[in-house]
Amino acid sequence: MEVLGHYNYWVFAFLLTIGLYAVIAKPNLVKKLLGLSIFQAAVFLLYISMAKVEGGTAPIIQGGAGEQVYSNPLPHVLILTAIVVGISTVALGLAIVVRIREEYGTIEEDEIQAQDRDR
Amino acid sequence: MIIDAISLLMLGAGGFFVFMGGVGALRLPDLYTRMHAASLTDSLGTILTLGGIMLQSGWSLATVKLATILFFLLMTAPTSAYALANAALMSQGDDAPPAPEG
Amino acid sequence: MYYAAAAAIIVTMALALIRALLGPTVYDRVLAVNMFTTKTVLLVSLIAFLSGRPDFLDLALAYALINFVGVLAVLEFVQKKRRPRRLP
Amino acid sequence: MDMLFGFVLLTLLVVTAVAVVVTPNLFAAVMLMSIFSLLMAATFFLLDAADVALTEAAIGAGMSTVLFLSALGLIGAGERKRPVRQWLPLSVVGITTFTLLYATIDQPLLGDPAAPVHQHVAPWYLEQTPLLIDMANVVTAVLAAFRGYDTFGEVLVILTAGLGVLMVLAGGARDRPEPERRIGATGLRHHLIPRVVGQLLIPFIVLFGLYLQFHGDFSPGGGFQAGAIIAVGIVLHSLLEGESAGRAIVPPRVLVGLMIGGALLFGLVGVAGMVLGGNFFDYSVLGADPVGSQQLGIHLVEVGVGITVSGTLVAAFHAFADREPA
Repeated sequence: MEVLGHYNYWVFAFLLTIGLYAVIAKPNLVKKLLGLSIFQAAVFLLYISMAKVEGGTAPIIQGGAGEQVYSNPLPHVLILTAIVVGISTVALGLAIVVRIREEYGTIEEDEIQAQDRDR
Repeated sequence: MIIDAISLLMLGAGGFFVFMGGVGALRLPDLYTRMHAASLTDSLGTILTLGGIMLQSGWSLATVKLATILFFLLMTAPTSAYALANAALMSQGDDAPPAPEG
Repeated sequence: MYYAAAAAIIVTMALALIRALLGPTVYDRVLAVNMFTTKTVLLVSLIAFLSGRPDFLDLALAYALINFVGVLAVLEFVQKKRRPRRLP
Repeated sequence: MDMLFGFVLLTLLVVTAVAVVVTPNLFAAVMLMSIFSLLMAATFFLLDAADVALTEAAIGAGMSTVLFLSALGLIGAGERKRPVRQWLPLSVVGITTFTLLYATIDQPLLGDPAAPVHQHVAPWYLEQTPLLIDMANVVTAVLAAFRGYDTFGEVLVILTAGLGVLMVLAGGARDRPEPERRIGATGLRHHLIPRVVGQLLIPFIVLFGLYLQFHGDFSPGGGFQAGAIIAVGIVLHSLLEGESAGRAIVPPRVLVGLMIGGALLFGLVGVAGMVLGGNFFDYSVLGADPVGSQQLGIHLVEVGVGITVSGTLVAAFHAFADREPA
């Protein structure tokens, strides 16, 4: 178990770079947005993993037992809001992609740049 | 005591059916047979698993919530199976199997 | 037995994921998503019960209530693609 | 045993993420993304973050799939394959992975109670919430009261993004026919089973949203989750009955009003605290009893959050669904 104590962080690292790869290497704009979502999810995972306390439970205080250990509520708050912000920013990104598709007829980055050069 | 035994049996059977559904969805030859395997075992596995937990938790708020979850799942799972089968049928001709994506 | 059931559910999740990866049609993937949702509901119910905090069943309830909206959106998407753009 | 389940789920998470990036079909990638979201929610649940898992469920189960699909309906689902020079991005990604993995060596182990994160403000929140606010769900208390500034900022970001979607998609409209004249306005009306089940479930979905909204101080829940769930209920109605029927129950003007009104309610509760002699977002001065006023303030603020979130998500959905493919 000692060895696997960092497993969450390893997964964080891999997810982050998978998302990063999609953002920098994929020419398709929707793919880039999906990559951005994965990138974001990696950060969420990092925060929530840090909040975990061994033997603890979710930070909803139960009456009576004073000895109960709770996980850290602060990262939960930050990530909870970030998830909803994430979907609304993704919606904004999709809206921009839709408009790009309407004006350029494509959502592949290199074709858009080629069209821009021709103008 | 008897209730414990029954609930454990239900949980075991539920796990078994869930697993069989997974195997069916993986190994059957085309979409519609896979859908058949998945949705049938889903219903039975869900009933057995949630029923097992319900028996264990006795008369409490948890049981009511579990019953609600079971009810909604039994409503929505066939609906989504219907929608999926319709979408698959509609995207192709009437009897041709759906073509691979491209 | 709880852990056996939970393990069976997780293995089934892995099988569904393999189906989602293999395809071959997009509808196979939607089917896999469907299976995955049911399995998540079962897994969350089991773990909520095992950890002794049954008030967390709300998560399973949320999935049970709204999982089919995504599949309905798929149906609508397919239907929209097939239909002519506008009435004459 | 829970640890072991967690490891398996995390491994599946990485596999799914790779598949999302590799799949050439965007529709398939969106489907894989919803599996990704399910795995994420289950992982959060195992890591004792019930509120966060509920938020991920409320967003990921319905709203994000619906938004992506309605955008793909306008864009098309194919991704063109072409040979791209891969060595530069791959080497960047490789170096980043290596650096991040190297950085994890110094991280405290998962669940270590002596980790630096758990030393600073978190114990104070856990100790003081029962005394100052008397609320069982510490996450809700921290969200709305102790860190009200942050949350207000986030709500404004959501509002701005929602208004941005409306503005971006308002421009460039081609000759748009009246909604009744479009075939697209019928929705799933001739599919009997989804229609009956869906119409039966919409009241329950909205009721569940209201439960999360107003029970958020005792159990996981709050404005963000409730807003997302109620938005799913309204979107389901538009999916079933067609866009024009969906717009009829909550007209777009009303939606914009709700989005702005919710954020305004949040801000005004903060200002009210200032007018009554406290600090910005100090709710304890709202009434005679400080603890009771804190709870009142939190509930008002959460209502504002819920209204803004559901208004934004529904408005974004309508903005996509109402558009004709180019």
